[in-house]
Amino acid sequence: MQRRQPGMAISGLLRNEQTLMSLTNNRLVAKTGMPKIFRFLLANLFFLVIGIGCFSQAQAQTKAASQRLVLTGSSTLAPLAGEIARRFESLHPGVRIDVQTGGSSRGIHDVRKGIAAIGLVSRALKPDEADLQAFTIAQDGVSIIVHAGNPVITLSREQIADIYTGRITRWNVAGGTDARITVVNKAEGRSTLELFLDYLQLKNSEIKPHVIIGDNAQGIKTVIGNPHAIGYVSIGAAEYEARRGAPVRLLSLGGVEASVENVRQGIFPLSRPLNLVTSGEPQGLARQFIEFARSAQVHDLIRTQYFVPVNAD
Amino acid sequence: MNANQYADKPDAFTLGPLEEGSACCDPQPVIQVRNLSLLYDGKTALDKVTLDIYKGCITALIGPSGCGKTSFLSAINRLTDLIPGCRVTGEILVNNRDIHHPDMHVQSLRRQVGMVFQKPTPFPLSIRRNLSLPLNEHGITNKTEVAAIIGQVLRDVGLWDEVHDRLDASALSLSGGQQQRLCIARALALEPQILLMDEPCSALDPLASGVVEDLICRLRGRYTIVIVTHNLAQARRIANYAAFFWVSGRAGQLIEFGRCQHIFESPSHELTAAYVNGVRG
Amino acid sequence: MLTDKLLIGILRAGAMMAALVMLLILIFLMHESWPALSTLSIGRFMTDASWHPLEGAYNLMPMLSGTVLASAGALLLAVPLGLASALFIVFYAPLHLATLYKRLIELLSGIPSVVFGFWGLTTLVPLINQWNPPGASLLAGILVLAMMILPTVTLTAYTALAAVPDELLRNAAALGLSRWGMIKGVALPAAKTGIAAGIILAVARALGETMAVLMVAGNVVQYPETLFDPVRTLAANIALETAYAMGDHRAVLFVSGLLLLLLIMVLSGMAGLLEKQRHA
Amino acid sequence: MREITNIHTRQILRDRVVQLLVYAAVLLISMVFIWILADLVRGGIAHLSWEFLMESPRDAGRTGGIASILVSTLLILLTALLTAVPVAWTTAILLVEFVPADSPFGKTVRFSLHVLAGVPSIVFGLFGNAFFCIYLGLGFSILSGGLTLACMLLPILTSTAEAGLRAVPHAYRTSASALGLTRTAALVHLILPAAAPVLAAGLLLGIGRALAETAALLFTSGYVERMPDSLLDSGRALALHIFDLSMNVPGGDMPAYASALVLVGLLLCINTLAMKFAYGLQHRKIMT
Repeated sequence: MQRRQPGMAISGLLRNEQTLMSLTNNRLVAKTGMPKIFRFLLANLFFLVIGIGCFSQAQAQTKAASQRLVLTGSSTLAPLAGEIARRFESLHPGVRIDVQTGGSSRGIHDVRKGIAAIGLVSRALKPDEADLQAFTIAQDGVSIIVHAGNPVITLSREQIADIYTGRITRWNVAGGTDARITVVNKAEGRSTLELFLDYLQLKNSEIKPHVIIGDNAQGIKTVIGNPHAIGYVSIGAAEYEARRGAPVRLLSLGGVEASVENVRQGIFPLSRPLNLVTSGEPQGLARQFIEFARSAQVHDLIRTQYFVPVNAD
Repeated sequence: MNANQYADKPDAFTLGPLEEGSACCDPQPVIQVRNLSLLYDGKTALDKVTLDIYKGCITALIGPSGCGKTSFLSAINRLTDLIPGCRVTGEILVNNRDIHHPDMHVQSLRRQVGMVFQKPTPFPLSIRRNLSLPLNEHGITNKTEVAAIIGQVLRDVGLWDEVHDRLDASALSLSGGQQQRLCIARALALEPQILLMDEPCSALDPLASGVVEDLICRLRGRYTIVIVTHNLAQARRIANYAAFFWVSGRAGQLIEFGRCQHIFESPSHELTAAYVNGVRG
Repeated sequence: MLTDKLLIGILRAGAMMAALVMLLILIFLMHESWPALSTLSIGRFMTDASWHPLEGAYNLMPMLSGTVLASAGALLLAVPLGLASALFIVFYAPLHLATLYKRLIELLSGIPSVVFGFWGLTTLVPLINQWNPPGASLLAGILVLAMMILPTVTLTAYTALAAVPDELLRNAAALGLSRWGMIKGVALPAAKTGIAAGIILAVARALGETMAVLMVAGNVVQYPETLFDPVRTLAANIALETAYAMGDHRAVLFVSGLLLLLLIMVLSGMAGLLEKQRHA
Repeated sequence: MREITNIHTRQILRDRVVQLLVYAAVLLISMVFIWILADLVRGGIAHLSWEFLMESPRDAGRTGGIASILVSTLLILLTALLTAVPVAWTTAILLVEFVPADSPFGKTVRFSLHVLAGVPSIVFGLFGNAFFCIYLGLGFSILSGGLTLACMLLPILTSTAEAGLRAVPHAYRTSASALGLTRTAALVHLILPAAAPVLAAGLLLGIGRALAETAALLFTSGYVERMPDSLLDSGRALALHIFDLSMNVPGGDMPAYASALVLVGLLLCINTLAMKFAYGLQHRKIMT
């Protein structure tokens, strides 16, 4: 009597006794022999990787000790700074501009310590940072955003303050559908939060948030994912996503339409400068770079990042 | 420790104190093997073995290593299921029931047919847990009942005096001979009807091996024992029947089977004679 | 014998390096948090009204509870599922399916926490939001964390179970134990230490996770009453605020780093005790 | 032969229930993860192309490829492994072979590794920045990123290596020393090859963890997306690139998904290679 069962297809959900455990083969050391060519391939890969290491080492030595500039600071400013640095490098061969991130306070910390030549700070300097010099290269507005499906068109300053402090908890009070408002706030220390608090004359401890976010893109994604959410992010990011069809809408502020254009004309109440910061008077390469960053040659870059170029002198 | 009756198992063998069993006079076959062959990934390890194992007797399987003795043993309690790529053909009846029958429950088969391996392998648990785990799994969970069986079975294998004060110590702390007796005790605790032993004494020193051998003799009559051994003297001493296997053309075959005296004194097959007298193999 | 002496020398150096790294991190954390530890009294981290660093309120306890709850929840989910996967690979699956599934799990151990966070934020949070706003919550944090530590639990449990010698399992089968009887009675106890080490690694990873939790857990500093309340863990807090923290605020963030380290030390100490007590 | 008693039916039932639970768990896990992988593919496949792998990123990563980022990632991974693996494996060998299980030295090392496994990646980043970038003066560079990652990988690599070495039957060691083999010879020819698959599995877990790291590299290997010239140049890791695209650059979702797909593909190749290598090594050295 032939005992062996046909191959156990997994479709038969319950395994029968016959291939009960296939003990030894499950912990099978895959007995697949190593075909000759494979071992050859593997050896090659190994040498290739080693090769890259030495090649990049050797290349470093041969190049002249190129001039190097390190910028660290705000993550919002980093992509723009990176693009400006790329263009600057293409215009000045042999120069290396390294843009690092870590937040505005890291920029200030590194500039003071001399680790970085220029700091990227996405806000105006505070009084206790008077020892540093700030050069504004762009403006960025901050706008309130809601889900596109939310019927609310505009909100007064008082209404926003009431929503954020929890005095208004449902949308119907502000002309929307009868649903609980999800308040999205920024993490402590962020420049957009400080700007927002100044505008609403509030202290952060008064705000009753339901969700706290870090960067702008996270704020936008939270609002997109929650039809009853309200948050505030940089206009550039919000406008970019809205234009690409994301279900997010920018609310006008005090009657002024939230758009990059209005920020450029300076009529939008809520905007912040994006500064390059140095300790003392910048010299040499740092000075060259700052002048380049404030010149009209980079305005197109600034616009592609949806920031507002400062009509610099 | 008198024999304790188990209410829900009417026809169970009561363990009872072990005394010298009566030699089996009227041979009743308890295992009938009909042209059993065993293939590992297509290579035949055992070729058309037909054999009867008689109730209450000790049957020794002798022959050179690699002639399929162990495979034959593991076919009886279907341990071959665990070996991938192993095919079993032919019929094995235990108590006149085909062990490959679909509604034969493997666990109860293996409870009826206990097995002891060559290398003593106690579980990495305490001595008590080693014995209580199989009992719990087979439904005997009452504390006192389990304790009684453990005491009884440890006395049977002569281990009680050495371990009764450290039942909760790790079983791995025992010596080789003690571990093997623990494994035998573990199998006996389930009151099997048949006990398969795969060279139980080969990994032990002569002293421990002697103790195990005495134990096997005392089990005669109470249990049907099938023992694989290289030790012809041992086979001659303790076995009632002997089966001689030989490798021919890379497959193990049963050459001759008969009463122990017949096989050793007047084998009918010249291969058996040569092997038994230590000329070949 | 010279090679052995040499070998032991090298090995000792290697082991010293491992211990050295932890010491360095401890010193770094102490150094950075010293300004806060020296000026603020320890009690303030427990008793302050809330967590508003710019206004001088430095209560870390809600975040500690957030961390513990999120990690405990993730563990409750990941350990059973992880063990089930390991058992599936070693005992229940035919060979090709086992290797396939193991490859899937190895793949998932490599997915960056950012992708889990990103996926959580865009698919998981809206789903939970429909069920019970605001969506970004302790539950989302637990689910994402569980998905992240599951591969660690599975793969270490697999290695431990695969190391159980064949004879043990054959002996168990010969005693007529059913498959689950054999796994529960013999395989799991034999592989216990390996599985425990895997779980400790998973707990440590869950406590230390920053990016993914930052994106899905809502980051509101409060003691969560229900699963749907947003919560902030210590690690997420550090990631969220170091970018813009100055002075005392930055020092207190490092104090929370120290607190997390302390928590992990206590946990692995307890695990060590548990281990010794079971062996005794 | 007893008929199947009620105990056995309960046993069969229990077995079936457990088997169902295991299958359900595995199905659930596979479905969730297939869902994630499907999302990745749906989001990124359109953006994936040969140029995407060959060119350097442009416009903050929104367009162009990730060639330079791939090179930085591989270099960071290489430096991390070249430093972490020797240290971790030597520690594991010491803990298993030479140090009695309950020795204080062994316990402190194991304890410190467990604590190290719990340190948040952001703290590792800040520590790496303070120690490797500033104190050792390596600055924002692939080297400091690799070294920081090495510190993060130590716990995983050591504990899996330790488990692998413990799984090697003790008989190998006793018989090797019985034959007068030195411990080193026994290790090289017998024990390490026997543990090779588990060591490789541990390595894979470590590589997976290293490739998945973002916060730690933000402050150490840096943000620069240019092709690194040397190990002392700053280079952006792939996971960090995905983080920046998804969280910081508006409109960066598509390239983020595509980069995640490339990362998963990279991991798949490394997995198969490492396992083949481990089994190959084992076959050459010993026959299991």
